[in-house]
Amino acid sequence: MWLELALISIVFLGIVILGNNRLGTMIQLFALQSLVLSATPLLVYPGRHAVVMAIVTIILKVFLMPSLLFWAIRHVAIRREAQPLIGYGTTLLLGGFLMGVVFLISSNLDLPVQETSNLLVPSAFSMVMIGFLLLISRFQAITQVIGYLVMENGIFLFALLLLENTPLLVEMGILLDIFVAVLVMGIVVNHINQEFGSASTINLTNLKD
Amino acid sequence: MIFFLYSLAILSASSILIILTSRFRKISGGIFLISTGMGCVLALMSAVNVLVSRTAVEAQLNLRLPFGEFTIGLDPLGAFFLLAITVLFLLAGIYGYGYLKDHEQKNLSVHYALYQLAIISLMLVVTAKNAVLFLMAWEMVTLSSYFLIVFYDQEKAVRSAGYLFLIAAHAGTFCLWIMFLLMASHAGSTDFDQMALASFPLPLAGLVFVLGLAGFGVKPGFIPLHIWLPHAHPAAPSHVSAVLSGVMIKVGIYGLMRIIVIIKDFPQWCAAALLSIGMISGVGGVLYALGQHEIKKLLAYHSIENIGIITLGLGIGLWGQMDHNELAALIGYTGALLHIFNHAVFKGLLFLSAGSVIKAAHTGEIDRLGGLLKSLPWTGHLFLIGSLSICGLPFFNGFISEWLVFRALFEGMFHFKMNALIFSGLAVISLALIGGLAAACFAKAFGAIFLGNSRSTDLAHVKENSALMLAPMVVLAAICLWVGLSPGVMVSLALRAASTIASVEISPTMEGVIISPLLTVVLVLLVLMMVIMVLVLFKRIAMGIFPVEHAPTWGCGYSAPTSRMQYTASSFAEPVLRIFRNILGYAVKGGRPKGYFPKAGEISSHVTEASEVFLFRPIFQFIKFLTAQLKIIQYGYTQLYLLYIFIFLLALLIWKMV
Amino acid sequence: MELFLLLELPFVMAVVIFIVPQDGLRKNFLFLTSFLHVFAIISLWQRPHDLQFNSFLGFDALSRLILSFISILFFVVSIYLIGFLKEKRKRSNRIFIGCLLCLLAAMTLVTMSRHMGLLWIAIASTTLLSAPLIHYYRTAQSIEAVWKYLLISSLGIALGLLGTLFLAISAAPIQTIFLEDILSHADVLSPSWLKLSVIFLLVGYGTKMGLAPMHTWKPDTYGEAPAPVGALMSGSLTGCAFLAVFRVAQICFHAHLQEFVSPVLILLGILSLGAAAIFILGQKDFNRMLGYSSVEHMGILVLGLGLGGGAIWASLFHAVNNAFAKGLIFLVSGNLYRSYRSKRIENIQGVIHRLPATGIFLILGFMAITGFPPFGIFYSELLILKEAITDRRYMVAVFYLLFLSVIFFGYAKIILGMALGKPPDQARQDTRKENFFMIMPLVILVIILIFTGIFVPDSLYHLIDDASSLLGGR
Amino acid sequence: MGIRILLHISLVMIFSPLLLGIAGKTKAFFAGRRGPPLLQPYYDIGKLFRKGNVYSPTTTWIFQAAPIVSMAAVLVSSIVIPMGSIEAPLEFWGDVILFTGLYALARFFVVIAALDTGSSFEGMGASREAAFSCLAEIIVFLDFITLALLSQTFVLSEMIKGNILSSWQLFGPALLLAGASYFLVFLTENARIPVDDPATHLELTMIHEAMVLDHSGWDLAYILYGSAIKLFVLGALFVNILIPFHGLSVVMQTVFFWGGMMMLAVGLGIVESCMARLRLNRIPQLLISAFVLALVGLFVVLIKGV
Repeated sequence: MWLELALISIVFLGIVILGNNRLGTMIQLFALQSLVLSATPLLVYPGRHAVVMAIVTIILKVFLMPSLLFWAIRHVAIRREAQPLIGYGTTLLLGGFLMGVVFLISSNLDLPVQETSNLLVPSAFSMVMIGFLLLISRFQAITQVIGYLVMENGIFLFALLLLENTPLLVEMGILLDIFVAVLVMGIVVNHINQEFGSASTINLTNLKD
Repeated sequence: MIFFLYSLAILSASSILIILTSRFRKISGGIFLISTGMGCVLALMSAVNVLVSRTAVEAQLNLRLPFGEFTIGLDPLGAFFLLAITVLFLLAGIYGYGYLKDHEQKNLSVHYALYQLAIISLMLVVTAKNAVLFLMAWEMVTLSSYFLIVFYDQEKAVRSAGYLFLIAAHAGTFCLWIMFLLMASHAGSTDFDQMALASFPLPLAGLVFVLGLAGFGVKPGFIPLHIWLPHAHPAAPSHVSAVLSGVMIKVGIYGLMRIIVIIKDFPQWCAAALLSIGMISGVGGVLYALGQHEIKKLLAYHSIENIGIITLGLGIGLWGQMDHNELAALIGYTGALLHIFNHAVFKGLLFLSAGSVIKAAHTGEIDRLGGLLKSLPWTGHLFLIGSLSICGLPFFNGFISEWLVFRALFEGMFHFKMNALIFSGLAVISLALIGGLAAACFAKAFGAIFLGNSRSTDLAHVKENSALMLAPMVVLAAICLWVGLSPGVMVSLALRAASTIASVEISPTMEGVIISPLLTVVLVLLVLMMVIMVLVLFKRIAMGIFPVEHAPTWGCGYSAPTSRMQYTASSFAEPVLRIFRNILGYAVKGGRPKGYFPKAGEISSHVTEASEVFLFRPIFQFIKFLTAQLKIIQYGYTQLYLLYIFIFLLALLIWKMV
Repeated sequence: MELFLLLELPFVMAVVIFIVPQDGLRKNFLFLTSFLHVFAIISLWQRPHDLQFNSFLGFDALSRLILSFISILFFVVSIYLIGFLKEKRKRSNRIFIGCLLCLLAAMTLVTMSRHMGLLWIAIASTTLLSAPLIHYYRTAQSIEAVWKYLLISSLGIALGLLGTLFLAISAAPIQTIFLEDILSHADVLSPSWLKLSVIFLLVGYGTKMGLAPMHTWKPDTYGEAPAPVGALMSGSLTGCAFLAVFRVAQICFHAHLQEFVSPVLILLGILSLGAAAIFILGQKDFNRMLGYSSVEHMGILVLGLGLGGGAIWASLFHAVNNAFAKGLIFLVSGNLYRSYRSKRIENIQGVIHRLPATGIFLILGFMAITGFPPFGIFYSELLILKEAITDRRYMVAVFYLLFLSVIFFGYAKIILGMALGKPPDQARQDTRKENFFMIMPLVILVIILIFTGIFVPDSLYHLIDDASSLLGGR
Repeated sequence: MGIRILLHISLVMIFSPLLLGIAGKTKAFFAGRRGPPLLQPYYDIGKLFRKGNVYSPTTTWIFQAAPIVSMAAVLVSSIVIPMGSIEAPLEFWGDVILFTGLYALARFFVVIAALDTGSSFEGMGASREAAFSCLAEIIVFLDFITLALLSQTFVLSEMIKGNILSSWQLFGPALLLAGASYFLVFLTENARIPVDDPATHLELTMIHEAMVLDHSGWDLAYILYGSAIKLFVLGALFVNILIPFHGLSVVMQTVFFWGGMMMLAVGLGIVESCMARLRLNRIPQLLISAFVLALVGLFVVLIKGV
């Protein structure tokens, strides 16, 4: 029962991020979502393995990554997404529509693994869709990074399904890679900011044929 | 075969040596001359003894390649082509050395090395016994001749001509890829001998033939595919265009013959297709040539015309082979092969003499030349011999090969069924028309360049070229005369090569039937020479007795005739072009000056190149337009790119999962 | 001992590089490490093909083949770098060479990993390590290129991760995703999850490889990256991505999903050829054209995999030749940029007359990438066509040849347009004579290309045979 | 065999100017005047042989060689044609091709000689001659194809002697059409009235005369003699085709042959006196109509079945 609640709250936070346009609040919302996310392995398979996983995800996703993102946008003047590529209303509608489609598809996917809760696969898929929508619909570089991270959270939810058999080393490796990815993206956002004076990707479009 | 391998080794070694010694021009030039000479002579010897002894020889190249081992082999067909290749490359090489000697800073050693690379790749093409080695050599021929064409790469026209040649040849090669792979997949191996053993069903043979025509048709220049020829020849230096149109374009015909050797029987329409292509290319080539007023462009179109004649011989030979009429097949193929050798010789001679005219008078425009026979006697007379032989007039080699093609066509007329009769009848008429028009065109060319008065004043200081350039031309002219007056030798060699194509044994009686009429022709020519001697004798005596005076040409009483009033090339060709104007799109621009105080009037006539203007230019523009439109895919927005990936993922999921 | 040389040494040297103060010394360290790396590979060639270090790392024929041409190319590029980095730059090249070494280690890890998860991690790290390399010139465009590269590749990596997880789900009965176990128990995996994972893996690693719809980052990245980095990325990085796709195809082959995956691979191949044809014809920028040429050659590789049979042998042969050909033409573009100071085609003219050595190698590079005989790509393209025709896939063959000819028109127009003609004699003609280090790697590459073209050594021949038998090829 | 060639050539040399005389006589008879004597051409040629030569400085040896080559070629081309009862000294497969080749050689040299003088009028004649002769050559070949199909051989004398009589009964119309088209070509080749006017010397209208404008003395003599021989040889071919006398006795054959030649000359005179010269751009239409006649003749042979 607790697991369904956690999954629903993760999806709810995802939608809130989608509707938000302030960079600062989006990062905090992401931190909150990762906190709930790191709790879920304890609910599904309580055990030593899950505890280690939870601690590592908390350190990485709740503290390190948001602080890095805040460091990256310390000089950014405009903190608000003035005019996104697609309006906020439409992105939310699109998000809702995509989640509907995902729920439909995942219902007829046959799941060989013993089913913890039938909500897990649809919520993970919808998190990926929301992350993808964020990536596509926004101009601010930081919003795109957050979109990428939300998608990673969705994928992480999938990893839970097979928690016990992937060796710890691989899990750690995946988390480490995501962290380094965000690190590099942060540095590049910094460079964009120095070069163009604003972290928006509008002026990143003159390389074309 | 050993000589052939030695010549290959010498040529490849010397091409590398020439590049290494590129700094000292004298030495690299010397190496070039010696090595080309030795290489060609050795290859010539190996070709001749294969032709004489009628036995095919083979050798193994130890190249370690995914397609297994590579064998090259000299059979009479390949040897006959080797004959033409070595003779022309040797003589054009010597001429080229003389032609480029006083060229300014240009680094000649690279050019010489490429020249030898062209020889090697051509030799490999005619001796390759494996489809992949054939394709390899074929591509090397294209590449080396491309770099030979763009020798004067400062001008933009030369570069675009080279580019047009490269893409046309390469597009042709792709058709060859499909053709050879179809044959290989059917016969199970890429070796020509294995392919020859397999029996090909008629529809597959038809498809292979069509692909062969498209693939092999680009280099010889069958009418719709010929657009690169008139651009490439004026752009290339003369000895390169001599080699190009003398031998390089014949490699396509060799390819067709090799296909006929491998796949014995073809559907009926293939020979009809060959004959119609021959007719269209022949007549079209000579008509376009009449409309050209630049020497090398004119000669380029004449190459297309002669390729048309060769294809007529090939077509009637193929028809004879399919109707199991050995005589027609043999004579047809012999006529085609002999015309290949003759064309290599007299076209080489014409291009080399055109080159020395351009070198002496610094322009190729016929309408600005005139009266060069007095200042360039050697070049003039050699050009005359070349023109006489290309028009197929009796004393020279063109007549012999056209005579053979005529005979094959008439054999076809007597023995075949109705549709063969119509096609060979049409072919006879078009061959006669080609002969007439070629005579008109070369009378125009020779008359306008060498006879009458010089149309532009600066021809005063034109002087004859060095002996190094004239010697090869004299040798070529001698070959023309030798084949013309004693055809027995060359016709029997060509007959041996033809017997490999028709894969039928030649009995001495059959050889006699083919060659004896030619000997009577030579007899008639001897009688003609005697009558000429008698008449000249009488004239000589009369000149002694009666007075001889000199007076200006009778201008029908016009008081101030100037040299620009002479008949120029364009005016000479005007009556013929007016008869065929709607085929050629012949248009005259400018004309009589208008108004009371007319400005300077000017008149120009030109022939529109149909297949280039209406067929290939539109296709190329359309491809360019299409790609330009589709370039907006890369519009610069990262979000757009991510959307592409997402949509593609969705499409895959729907296609594969649902 | 080799394991240390292959994997740990580059990391150690990367750390050492960060400490060493002078730039000059760093270059020599780079050269030394790459030399040792090549030495280790060659010493491994004598050993039997299937060498297992531990459960995670091991060699099979395919990984040995790809690792060898990666390290040889890296070694040649390191020679080039000695000349390239000689010019004074205000920022030290500490990060640049450090990332290069880590990249080498990451690529080695990709080829040696026997665990699909480890394979994903290694590929993700190669992406992240190559990002700073693109950012060498510090211009506005290079930032944009890096940003696009990062975003698109990380999306691809994320999809790859999703695919790996689906694979793990489908391998739930055997509880492990070690390559050996998956291949041996292939029929026990659940088919629908396996299909889903294959699609996600193909799209993910396809993005990394730069196949058609996901190729949009390639022209920008190769357009802005410095030449040696371009050579490395187009030669060896794409080799790793190709290895990953090959592994996916291997899994499908063992799970008898051949009819499922080959149409997808063929579609990807033809789409890439089509995209390359559209953009190469009439291209204005030389390096962007090289980016599209890399898309084209990746398309040919994947098309070869899709067709199966002899075409697998051809695509492996093509991978080897393509790596060296790409390396050659990229290093040539580096020389051109140094002398002409521009990437636009209209202000690069008469290369043969102004830089004779580079001009000749430009022509040889042109011959290599378009597939003229002495070089290997001619045979691989021919073999792939042969396979397409014997399988009666005439439409595929026709499209394949149509796009190849349009691409050839584009190449000929651009490269031969640059090679010939009169060189533009601007006033500031700093035609620094081409120094030795910039020409030496080109000579080595051409010699290697000739060897992999005509005189194919037997060991390479048998290695490719074993590698293609992994997928049931010849 | 040498003596028969010599006899043949001398026969042609002797009788050819006679035809011109007869044609001149008939034209005069039609115009109601006495006209020049029958042997007038002989006197002209004799007069020219006694005259000196005038050469323009722009000309080269080609100008002097052309008359000689053209006369010799036309003369030698006669040895393949049977003259009534006299057999053709030489007969071999494809002698027709040599026949047309020799004419082409003659024409080529005359054309370049015209261009050699450098005068625009000679160039005009040369270009017209080159244009119309291309068309004429095709028609000759078409007629030979018809003849060859009828006689199933390509040796000229067998084509003519063979079963010309029987083929006349069966393929009368085809041979008639071939003969008509051949007659039109005969007029073009010999520059007779409808195509060209041998009498006038107005350069602008002429084709053949314009080319030989600058020749004088011996050259002009050779040219006149050559054109007379050409008329005789082509006429002999025409008569052999038209009159099927090859089966009768030797006396009858000679009578028919020489009578035929006389009738041909008279016919020529009649045509010249009742027709005027065609405009220049009408001549191609004339030749094309001759081509169509020959083609129809060929179709008749094809349909009737060879």
